[in-house]
Formats: sequence, C-alpha cells, structure tokens
Amino acid sequence: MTIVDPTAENIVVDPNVVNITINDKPVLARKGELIIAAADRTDDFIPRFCYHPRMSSVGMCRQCLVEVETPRGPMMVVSCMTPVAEGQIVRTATDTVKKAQEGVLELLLANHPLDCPVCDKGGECPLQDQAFSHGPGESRFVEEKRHYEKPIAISEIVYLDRERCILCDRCTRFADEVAGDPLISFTSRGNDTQVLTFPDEPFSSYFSGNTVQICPVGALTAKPYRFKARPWDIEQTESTCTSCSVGCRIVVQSSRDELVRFQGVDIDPVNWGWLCDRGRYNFESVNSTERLIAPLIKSDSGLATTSWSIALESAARIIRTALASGADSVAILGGARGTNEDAFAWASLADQLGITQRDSQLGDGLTPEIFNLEQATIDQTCAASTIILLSPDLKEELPVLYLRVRDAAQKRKSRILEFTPRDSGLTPYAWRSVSFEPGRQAQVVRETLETQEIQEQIRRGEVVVVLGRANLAENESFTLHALGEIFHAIPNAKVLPVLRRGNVRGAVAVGLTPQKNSGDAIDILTKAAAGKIECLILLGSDPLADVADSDLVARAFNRTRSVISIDTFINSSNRNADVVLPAAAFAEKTGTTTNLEGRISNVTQQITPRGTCRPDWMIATELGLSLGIDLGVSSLDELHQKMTSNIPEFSSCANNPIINSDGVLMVSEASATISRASVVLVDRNSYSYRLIVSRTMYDNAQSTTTSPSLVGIITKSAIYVNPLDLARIGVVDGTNIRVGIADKSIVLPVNAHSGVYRGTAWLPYNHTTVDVRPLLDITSDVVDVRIEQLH
Amino acid sequence: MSRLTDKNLVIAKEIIARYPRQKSALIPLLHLAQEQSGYISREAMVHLGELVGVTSAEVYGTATFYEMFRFEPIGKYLVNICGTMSCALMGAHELMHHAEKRLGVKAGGTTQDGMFTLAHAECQAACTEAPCLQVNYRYRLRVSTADLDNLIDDLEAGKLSEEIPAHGVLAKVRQHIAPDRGVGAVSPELVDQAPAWLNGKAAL
Amino acid sequence: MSTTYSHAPGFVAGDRPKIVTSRFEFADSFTLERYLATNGYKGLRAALSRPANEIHDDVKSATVLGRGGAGFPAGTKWGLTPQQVWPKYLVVNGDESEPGTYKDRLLMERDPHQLIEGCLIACYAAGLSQCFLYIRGEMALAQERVAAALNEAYAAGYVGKNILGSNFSVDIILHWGAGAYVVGEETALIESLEGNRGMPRLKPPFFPAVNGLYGQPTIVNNVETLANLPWLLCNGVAAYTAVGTKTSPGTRMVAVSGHVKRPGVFEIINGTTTFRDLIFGEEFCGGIRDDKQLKAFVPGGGSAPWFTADQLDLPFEASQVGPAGSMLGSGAVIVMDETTDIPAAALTLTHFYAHESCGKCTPCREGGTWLERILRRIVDGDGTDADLQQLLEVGAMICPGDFPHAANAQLGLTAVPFPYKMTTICFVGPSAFAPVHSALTLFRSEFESRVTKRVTIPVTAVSTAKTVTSVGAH
Amino acid sequence: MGYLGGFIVTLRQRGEKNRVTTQYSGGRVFRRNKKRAIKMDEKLDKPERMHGRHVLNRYEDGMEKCIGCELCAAVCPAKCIHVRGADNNPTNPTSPGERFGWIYEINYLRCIHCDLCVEACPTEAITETKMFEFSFTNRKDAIYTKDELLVDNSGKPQQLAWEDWREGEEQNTSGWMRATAASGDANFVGVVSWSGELGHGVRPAEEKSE
Repeated sequence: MTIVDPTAENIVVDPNVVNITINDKPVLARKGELIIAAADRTDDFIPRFCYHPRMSSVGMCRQCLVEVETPRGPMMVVSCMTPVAEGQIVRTATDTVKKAQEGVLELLLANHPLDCPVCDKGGECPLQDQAFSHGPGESRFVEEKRHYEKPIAISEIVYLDRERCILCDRCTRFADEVAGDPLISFTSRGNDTQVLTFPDEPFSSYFSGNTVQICPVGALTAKPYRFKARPWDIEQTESTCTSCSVGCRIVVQSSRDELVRFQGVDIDPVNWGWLCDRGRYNFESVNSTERLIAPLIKSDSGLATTSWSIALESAARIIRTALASGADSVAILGGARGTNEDAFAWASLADQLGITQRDSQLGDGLTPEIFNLEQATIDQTCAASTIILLSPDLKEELPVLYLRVRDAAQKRKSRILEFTPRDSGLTPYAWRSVSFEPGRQAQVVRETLETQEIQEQIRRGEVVVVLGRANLAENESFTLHALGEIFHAIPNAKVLPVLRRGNVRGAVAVGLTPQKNSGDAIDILTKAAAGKIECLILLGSDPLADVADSDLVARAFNRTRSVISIDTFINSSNRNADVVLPAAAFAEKTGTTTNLEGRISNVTQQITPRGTCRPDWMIATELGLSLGIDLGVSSLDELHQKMTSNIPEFSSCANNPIINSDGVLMVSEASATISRASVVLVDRNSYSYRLIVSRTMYDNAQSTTTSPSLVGIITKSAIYVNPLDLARIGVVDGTNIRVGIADKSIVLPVNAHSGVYRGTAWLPYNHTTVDVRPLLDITSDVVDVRIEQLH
Repeated sequence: MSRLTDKNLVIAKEIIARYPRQKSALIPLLHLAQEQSGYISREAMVHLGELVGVTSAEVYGTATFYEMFRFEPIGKYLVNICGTMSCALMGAHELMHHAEKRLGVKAGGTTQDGMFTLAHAECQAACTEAPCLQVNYRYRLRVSTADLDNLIDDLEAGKLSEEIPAHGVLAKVRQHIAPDRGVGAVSPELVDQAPAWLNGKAAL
Repeated sequence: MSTTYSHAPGFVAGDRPKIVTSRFEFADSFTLERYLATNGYKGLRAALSRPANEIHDDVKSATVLGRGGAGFPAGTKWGLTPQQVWPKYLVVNGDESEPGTYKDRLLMERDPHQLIEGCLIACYAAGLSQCFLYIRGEMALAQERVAAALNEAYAAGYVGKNILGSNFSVDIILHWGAGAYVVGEETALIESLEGNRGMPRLKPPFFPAVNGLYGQPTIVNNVETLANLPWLLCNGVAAYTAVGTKTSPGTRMVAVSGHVKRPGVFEIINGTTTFRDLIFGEEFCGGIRDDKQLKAFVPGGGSAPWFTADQLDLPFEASQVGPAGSMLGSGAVIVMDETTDIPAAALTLTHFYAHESCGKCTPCREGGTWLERILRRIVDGDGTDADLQQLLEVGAMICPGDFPHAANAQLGLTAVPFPYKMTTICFVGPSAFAPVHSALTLFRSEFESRVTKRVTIPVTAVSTAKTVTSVGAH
Repeated sequence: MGYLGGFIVTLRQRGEKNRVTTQYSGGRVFRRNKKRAIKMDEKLDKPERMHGRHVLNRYEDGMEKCIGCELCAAVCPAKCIHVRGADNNPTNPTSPGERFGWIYEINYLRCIHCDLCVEACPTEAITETKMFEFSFTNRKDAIYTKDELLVDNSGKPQQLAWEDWREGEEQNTSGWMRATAASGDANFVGVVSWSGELGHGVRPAEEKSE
C-alpha cells in the first residue's frame, strides 16, 4: 500500500488503496477490506464478538454496529460485513451507535450467567471487557435467565457451557471453515439456539482447542486448563511449538512456575493463530511427575540417582574408552528434539571427538538431501497454482500445515494433485487424488503427469511438491523416485520438505546428520547389531520404541556395550542405559528452532527446569570439559553467536530480532537435483495385502502418553482394509485377525475403511495394545502381509 | 426405526439428483425419514448425512431448526391449534382449553394411547377462517368446540384415515420427473454460459 | 357453526376484474384439463414466440410489483443480476407464513398451473436455468396439488426438456420447508434451500440477485407475483396497466381477518381500494361483527404498525401507507373491534415473532423474548409501571430511533413515517416490537389499567405462566 | 523543639486511662500490681470495623462459601494470599457450583489487613474477625491454611495454639463488609453492610453516610 501525498507531483495512485474517514481521521484501507479491519489500525476500537479476521464474517452478534454517512443521512451498518468504499465516512461512537452497542451488550448479558468468578475466561473475557468499555453499566433484566445443564464434555478435551454461550458462531464456523470438521453445529432456533454436537458423538476434532481459544466467552473451556489458574496470575512468553516441524508460534503461559496453557499466536507465515490439540495440550508432559529430575547411573539394582559430577565423569569415561577403539565405535542418535543451539553444541562436541556417525532421523524420514532442492515456504506452497502432495497424511502428522493447504484449496487459490497410498485428510479437498500401491508411485506419477488434463493444470503456474514419507513399510527411495518423475515433468517445481520431527531441519543444518559418508541411523544400528558400536549416545531419542524394525534395534542394543542417554523421561531405550542425564524440556530452555520450511524462530524458557535438569547444550559443554575439550562457550548467547557465524544457513538469524516473532528463513541454496531412475518391483501376490504403515496424531509418543488429557484419546491398534476386501476374506468388521509375513505374525482387530484401497492394508504405527513393528523389515522394499481369520 | 428403507432410499436418491448440491435435499429427505417412522431417529440422521455428504452434526443442526421435525415418537395425529392473532381474536385460546380438557393432555402432550399430540401452532395461513387447526397438516377451518369434539371422535373411530394419514406423511403426491423429460440439476461448476434460448431469437 | 365452503375456502369472488383468481370458481381449477380450457399456457406460448429480452421488457413496462411484502418491481429485480455470470436460478417463495396472510396458499392449491406457467415465463425472460418452488412445509394440500400439476405438466411437455418443442428447457423442482417463519425472508429461503438452517444472510453482500443460491445470481419471487405473468403475457401490457394505478398496476390479493362480518380473501384493484372499502364495503367485509366499533386494524400483516379509524380512508397503496406510519406488506388486514383486549392481542403477535426468531442476531433473539416476557407479565396482571417504559427501551435496542406509528387525532399524535432503523439483519426482530409499540402508543391506558401501582415485580417474574398466588397482587 | 513534635501522639497516649497494651499482658501486671486487678487481662472493646485475622465462612448447610475464584489473591496488595480452585465433586460438593477453593493460604507475615480481599470476594466467603492477637514463632505457623481459616460447622473460627482468645471472643468474628455495591444496585453504593454469618445471623447495614 502506498501512502498518497496529494501535494506531491506525479502522484501515482495505487488502485487498491481506498481513502476513508473514521471518526474524522483519515484512514487508508485496502480495496475490499472491512471497516472493522481498517478501524483496527486506528485507536478507535469497534467492539465485536463474532468477527474473527481469519474467518468469514457472519454479522451475527450485531455488536460492531457503526454509522456510515449515506446520501440519505447516517446509516447503521455492521462493520464486520461492510467493505470500505472511497470517501466513506464512518463514525464509531455517535450517540446512536453507542446506544445500539449498549443495547446489544445488555441483550447479550441478559441471559449470560454472571458466574465470572468461577469461569475460566473471567479476567480475559471479551464479553467482560467490552461490557465495561461499551456496555450500559447496569442491566434491567430482572427475569430468570436461561438454564442449561452446566458444562457438558463435548470431547475428551473440551467442555461446553451453553448458558454462557452468546451464539457468535466462532466455534462452529471454525470447525466448518477452518478445520473442516463440522462436528458441532447450532441446534434449535431463536432463544433456544445452542451449540451442540450430534447426540452422543464427541467433537473429536484435532483442532478443538482453537475453538476454546477463540470463544469470546467462557462457553468453551479446556479440561487441561480448567480451574488451573486465573489470567492475572499467569506469566507468559512467546515461543515456538516443537511438537512437529510446522513450527507454530505460541504463547507459553505458566502460573507459579508450572505450565498451564499454550495459546496460538497469529503470525502470517505459519500458523495464523491456530494450533493442533496435540501441540496445545502436550505441555502436560512437562509437568509430569514421571519426569527425570536427576542424573541416573547404572548400579546393581538398576538405575540409581547420582550427582551431575559423577554422572558426567562416568559418561566421559565411557566415551573415552569407546573412542580408544576408534571414532567409529561411537555413534549419536537423535538431536531433533532440542533447539538449534543444543544440536550445534552436540555437533561441535562430536566434531572435536571425531564422531562421524550421527543421525537425527531414525530411519523413518527421507535423506537430508531434500533440503538442498529448490525450496518453497508454506506461503509459497499455499499460493502455488498446483500443490502436488507426495507426502504423509498432513492432517495426522503436520496438522497445522494441513489447515493451511486445505485453506488454499478451499478458497480456490490452489489445486491439489495428490499421490497417496490411501485416502488422507486432504483427499476430500484434492482437485485430483491419485492412488498408488506402495512401491509403484514412480510409475503412477509418470503416467498421471503425462495426461493432458494434468499437463494443462501444471502449465497454469507455480508448482510446489509437498514431499515426505507416506509409508514406513516401504523403502524411502520409492518416494525419491516418484519425485524424480515429477522433476522430469516439471523441472522448475519447488519442494516443501515435510519431515516430521520438531527441529530435524536445524539438527541436520548444524551437522547432526551422517558425516563423511558414514551411514544413517539404520546403518548405525546395523553396525551395532554386528557388535561394531561400543557406545551409543541417545540425544532425546528412543530407538527401541521409534525405529520401525524392532528386531534390528533389539539386536543392536544387545550388542552395544554402553548407552548414554540424554532425555526427559525414562523410556524403553534408556531403561538399561549406563548413564542417563536429565535434560531440560520445552519451555524450560531458551534457544532457536527451525521449522520444515527453514524458518528459524525462538523458543523461550518460561519455567525453571524440573529438578537439576539442564539444557542439552549445557550438557554437551560440560561433558566436553570432562573429556578435556573446551567448546569455547560459556553462555547461550555465545553459543548462538558461534552457531550463526559457523553455520552459513544460520547467518540470517545472527543478531536478528525478528526470530522473536515471525522468524527468519535460513539461507538455503539449491544444490541438489533428483533425477529419474528406473525401479523394478516384484508383483504382489493376489492373496496378500501391501502394507501401508503411517503415524496418526495421537500415538504412543512420550509427550502424549505423559499428558493426562491426551492419553485417553490414543487410538488402539487395528488394521484397516477396504470393506470389499474384508467381505472377500469373509471377516466381520471389528473382529480380531492374524496379520503375518513370512515367519512372524500379530493378532489385532480389523476394521473396514473405504479410504483404504483394495489390495492394501493400513496399519497405524505406534498405537496402544499391539506392537505392529514385528511385521516391518527395513531391508525389504515393500511389505506384503497375509490376513487370516483366527480359529 | 432407523435408516431409510430400500424403497425410500430409491426415492431419496431421486430427490438428491435434482439438486446441484446434495445438501439441498436435506429437508425433503428429513421429511422422508419422518414419513417412514413418524419421527426422525438418530440413525436416520446419520444415514441422511451419509447420503448427502455432510456430518450428522450438520444434519442435526438443520433438522432442529425446523419446527415440523420431531425427534421422539409422537401421537398418530398431531393436532396443531393456531394461536396467532387472527385466530386468537376469534377464540383460539378457548378452543385450546377445550382441546386440553377433551384430550386430557396439556398443549405439547401426547395422549396415553398414543393417538393424539396436542400442540400450539403459529399462524397456519387460514386467518380469515379463524379459529383454525391442522391435523397432521390437514386444515379444519372455523372450528367450534363442537367441531373439535366431532373431529376427535371421527379420528378415534378411524373415519378420516383416508383423508388424514398418520403423522409424518405430508403430501401424498410426489413430484416425479421422467428421465427423458428432466433437464437435470444445473450446477455452477458445470455451467458457465448463457442458456440457449437467450440468443435474441424467439424460442418457438 | 359449521361453514360450507366454495371450492376455495376463504376466497370471496365478488364482481371485480380477476387476474390471478379467475379459475377459483371451478371445482377442478387445479387440473391441467381445466387450465388448458381457460387460456392455460397461452401466456407461455406467447412468450416463447418472442425473444426473451422482449418478454423481460414487457414485465418491466407493466411494473409488476412484488407481492411478497417489499413491493419491488419484478422486471427491475430480474435486471439486477450480473450480465455474464451463469447459471442463474429462480427461487419461488411459497413459504407464506406472515400472520394474517394466505393468498399464496390459495393460489398454489387452486391454480398450481398458473404458478408453473408464471415460473416458466420468468425463467425464459430472465434466462434462469433452474427453478426451485419452495412451498411452506405445513401446506400439505398445496404440496400435493403443485406436485400433481408438475407431474401433469412434465408429462404434457410444458416443463422440462425442450418445452413446447422449443430450445427452452428448464426444470421446476418442488421443494418444501419444515416450519420456520423466517424462511420467508429471501436470503433465509436460500439458506434453507441449500439444506442449512434458515438464517438470513446479510445484505450486502448477499443480494440474492448477485450472490444467492450456491453463490450464483438468484431471483426470488413471490407466488402471487409469478401468478400475474400468464395473464400479463396473454392479454398484453396495456390490458394489465389499465387495471389499478400507474404506480401500482394490476390487482392484488388481500386477506381480511378478525372481527369483521365476512372475513375473506379478495382480489382487489391495486391502489384505489381504501381500507374503509375493505372493512366496511358491502362487496368486501361488510363491516364489523355485531356492528361494533372498530378499535384498530393491522394494515399489512402481523409485522406492520397498527392503524385506527383515522386511517380508514387511506387507499391500498404503498406510497401513501408508508408516510402514514405503516406498511402494506403481504396484503393482510387484521381487524380488532372494541371488545379487543389490546395488550393480549399484541402479545399474540410478539409471541409469534419471538418464537420465530432464527437466533442469529442478538437483538432479535434476546430482545424479542424479553419483550414477550415483559408483555406477558403485564397481560397476566403482574406488571409494573416501569415495565411499560421497559418495553419501549427494549424495543429501542432492536430499533433505535423513532419507531413509525400512525397519526391519531384523539391522542394528538402525528404520524412517524415508515421505515425504521434496525440493529438486526431481517425484519423479524423489529416485527416483534411493532405490535407492542403500536399498542402502547395508541392504547397506553389499557396497559396502565393492567399494571397496579407496584414498584417491583412480584415473585421474581420467573415463569411465563401466571402465578396464581402472586405476592402482593392486590 | 521541632523533633519533639513527632512524639505528640505518643505523649498524648500516656497516662493510665489510655493504656491499651498492658491490659492483657498475660497476668504480669496483675502479679505486680494487685490493686488494678479488675482491669487485668481484659481486652478493650474494639471498634466495630476493626480488621483482624480472616475467616473463611460457610453457608447454613455447611457448604463452603469460597469458590476459589482468586479475586482476593488478585487484589491483595501484599501478595499474601494463594488460592487454587478445583472441580467440585458433583455428588459431594464442597461449595455450590462448579468450583471450590482447593488451596487457600494467607501469609500473615505479609498481610496488612487492608480488607481489599473482603471487598473483592463475590460470595462473602472471606471476612475478617476483630482478633489480631496472634504471635507465632515460625514461618509455617504464619501461613494460615484453608483448614485453619475455615469456620467450624457452627460458624465459629478455629482457635490456633498461638492465638490469644478469651471466652466469648469467637463471637467477634462478624465480618466487616464491603462499602461498594455488591449487588450492583446503585442504592447501596457507600453503604457498609455485613455478611450474613452462620451462627450470628445478619446484622443491619449501617446508615448511609452522605
């Protein structure tokens, strides 16, 4: 927008600028902008309840009435639905407007219970605030108020108090427009209107927490925050969520040094204020009583608490001993959980010790080479005319990215061309969804891109490929081959890499990735299984639970002499470790993180670390000192400086204050290309089913299982097949069956699912009750399973 | 009492096909479900949601907005006595009192034998013939208390079963468009040109 | 008293020009056979024999006014749709539920083919690709008759593909509602037709002519409006404008109900007939029942401010009724004689609008019910002096500024012209206030006599039902 | 002479008549001077609006009035109140409604008895007695917990070991109530009223001072 100075010569009038007057002050607005949005840039606040800048306007609450001059005198309009017009004169505080606003507020309060003292929203409630600023002061309503049953749980997480609801349509609009889960709706009519779910059906949206955040009253409250604190005893800081790699901007709130709530922060490039429920509520795991609070060391009776100095000494001794048989006998797994600084400190230590075997992925991602392809940001992706999805189910793995891509498709800005082994959350919004049998994606992509219709679409403009690992039960190279086909057809396509782990991109950038041609995590574990690894350092990773091939990991751990774990919890991998060093968790440390598009933003400490926990970087420097190595840093600032000057990708965030808000993009150069390759694949036996293994939002992740509010939502293990296939094998939906490969099998329930294509079977990973990993063999290209009835 | 029967499913699919967007068929389909069971069951709403491709919460939201839909079984005959101004001026309240006494239930209640549900109704568009009432949406005009007694007697005796079907059945005639006669739904996605007859020439 | 009805119960024929009710005298007026025998589908043939734009011009020059309430000329409305956006839809508003009104029901029950022909002419003239005929849910008979007529017309080639062998093809889809007054509002009608809750959309930006059904340009016309078209096309513009006044040509159907000797629906000549003619004229209602005095009457459906005897000589003409402080609306007059309990009568209407509020706009949802509760309290004898003022103040939250009312010589009131300012999207909210305001302005003494000199409300004014032993009721 | 001015108040309080603090010296004065035995160990009547230590009140049915809203903690200028709310057990509620005061602590090392907490309380749950004679010897005792603050089932405050209470003094628990309009009714602005108290009933409000 250009500011027009009428006195200047050669005025170039921006056709998109509209001059309006709000309360006698000139305001510049964008064409098509709403009056309320233009007024938000001035000091004149227009009260509102239903208006939300990220959703379509409905003009429901009638609170934002203002007067606009018309040839027939002033006319009252709702400012949330009236676009600006050249020369428009708006008044937001005339007597008529004030009267109308006071009237609406009195009416809103007429049936609203005055239970503010017990209401979680009390103190930060728009209705309360605006009743003070724009309300009549007193109510003349003497009648009895409307009564409903006090809060009803509409899901595992959200409570609904219909008495408090002012029917602003925000939650229902969010569920419908933004999340695409219209599981709540207005019901009944007139004065009896209420928001409800379908009887006995929960509001099981992955994004339900957002409705709590945008509710302008205390009608929707969240179980994890219920009665935990009041707004005035909350302290807060802005940070970035690291639950997945989307990097949503959040506010971390605590009360008396305990985390009580995360709220989404509206930043344009990433999350628009939205969060997924897992990211919003898994802070409970930080408060968990199961947290590690002191160093542990192996003793005759298992792990025993010890002091930091002893623990560090023993760790140093173990590493020294291992290094004596060569740098190849030490390996580092993990590092994607922490900050960039954490990863950098560990990478520096590893460099100094000569450890080249490191990997922050656990064999379930893709080669870090994809970060060197021509990159697209989330914004560029959502502005592209064609979005090609060659990715996992974004709704399950990167929920807020799903919201962004869905929005782009819904508003008809972009068309989605999806290649998927099974129906994903975005399938209903895809322009074309092309299914493939695992292993055949390259061929399917090639054939699809050859059709004329697709070629026409591709020629319409920018193409971005959202690239990730859709299936853990196939070799990662299949995805890359398919990508090669895309590049062959569309050489200038950009890539948005979607690797799931929180800071995997930062960890790779600083060097927590295989160095000097040493192998990846799977190679490390294979070597360990062969007894070639003396010491395994686990940086917040749990390979025994996380690596798809459980057999391999078990053998690896059996043969590894010693394990040093830096973690926040005791888990399956460090239960028998030699030394366990307690790490500071999210919100207990400060630093920067990098999201999937390479955006570097800060994470901030809000509470004191539990017990004697320390940030990973501090552990690295101190362990270094015990090993006689000085990393040359004594504070986080120094470390950050050193990182930004040593790692070229991070040069953009050196002394850059923006990392506190929108973040800065890392410097990336497109140096890699992926070209077409031929693939040969064995045919599937017609009696077996090709396996698709992928993650869902609520699984047995540590942060989920240790969050009391989420643990109940974790899905139970089951295998999903097409209803027609189910009929073919004559198995009743929901019964237990045996799923087997050559010599191994597991028993679990089978469910009919029309989103799974014929001849394939979908097995969600890491759910409760049954471990599905025995079926996964990392060495085979794809997995075909037999499904048999139990006898 | 549940999902649509196979016969009704055929009708439902025909109705859905008439609209450019499936959801538009929701209200007619809800009537169909109500015709089938006399009220709309939970399963029926789930089924309709599947048919038109919306969540059951959306079906529920739409259905509860409209007064004619019942979500619990009611009497075979729904007696709606209008109480809006014209009828009130002509004695609708007295008629309601009489009906309450005669049927032994308050407005909104259903008789023990499940025959009658008595209800207040808003203006039924027969104002000049006040007071008026509808039995399962069939009019009775200028109803005196004696007329009401006779009506109830007749209904109890089954004399009017031809004229007044059980609650849920609305129109006894359905629109049916023969496949060779229908133009088909005109959806915004498929049409972006002016209709053929707008070419400045006479159509005939 | 049992009444014997003609073929169209409620309709009073009279010796006046008949444009839309000409077939009401026949017992089989709703059949295709009768329709064809009485100039049926001649208008359509006439229309199809000329280019579409000429038909549109005809309807424009005949100034066929919308009969739904707003009185906007149909031809002009058709012309408001954007030029190059297709498809456009026709939605027929047969969701008649305004208290006092029932012309559309008769037209659908008695002459469905006339309506169908009207729809076809409109579609042809305005280039509308599909027609949805939305009939109020409670009108089972109208639905049956229209469905049967449509089936007949489809079979006979009047509707559907290549109508009468021409290149004009259009489907008329019978759609019916399920009981919601607010759906009579055109944007709510569209929402309802899309399968949603019938909550009105805000205009702007959702002017149906630009952004209506499925976001496409949509014409919403009233049943009676469309029923005028066959006659217009058959007899020509000149014959049509010869009836009625220049600004309001043709006839219109008016229902007069309440305390009159012969309540009924009449087809009257637009613009010249006065309320006195209607209520006292022998060819119409023939005076007040039992020759009592007229107390007040509602001139245009339940949502119109009331008139008293002072306004009897106003003609049935929007341009005169508006400045006099009310509106013509959908052609319904409700007459109250001297025995009428005014507060109780107002309550029935306020209850109606409060009950029919869709719940979207706060002032209507909360204010309507509040009005009803205060009014009911007063009617039940539990009101206070303050309640009278409270009624007006709650009303002012729905309609800030002066509310229209009629002049009254006896009370020394001068008229406040229609319309009012409102804080709601549609007219349901203000309509809940209109009867309260009229009753309270014109008959304040009746309210005052209802309230004892109580300062506070007995009990806590909890229930809407009257408390039998209210504290301090005497 | 200027500096003596500061002692004027002190000097004015000299003389037997005005003495307060020696009168309940725990018997020491009595032992020294038997002649003044009648006045020994008695406390003077305290002003009606005296601010002493707090109590948490109950309703007649024994339910606690505190709903754990933390408004008292929010308003406390000395930051000496710590409150945490929790969900009432629906079958056996502690207080009416959804929420009850689960933790309630007042640190009397910090409390300045300003009574803003009492003003802020929406349910009249916290009021102050007139008793201020409590001298504790350790920090733990100084922090009164909810169990200690809560009145018993008859509405009487619980006497703690270090509190100097006399016979009948527990009657002095009547709480001084807000001078603002609790109900939002403008007629009551500026009127000092009293909380309805279990065991003591309701005292009439004071006359409105203009």
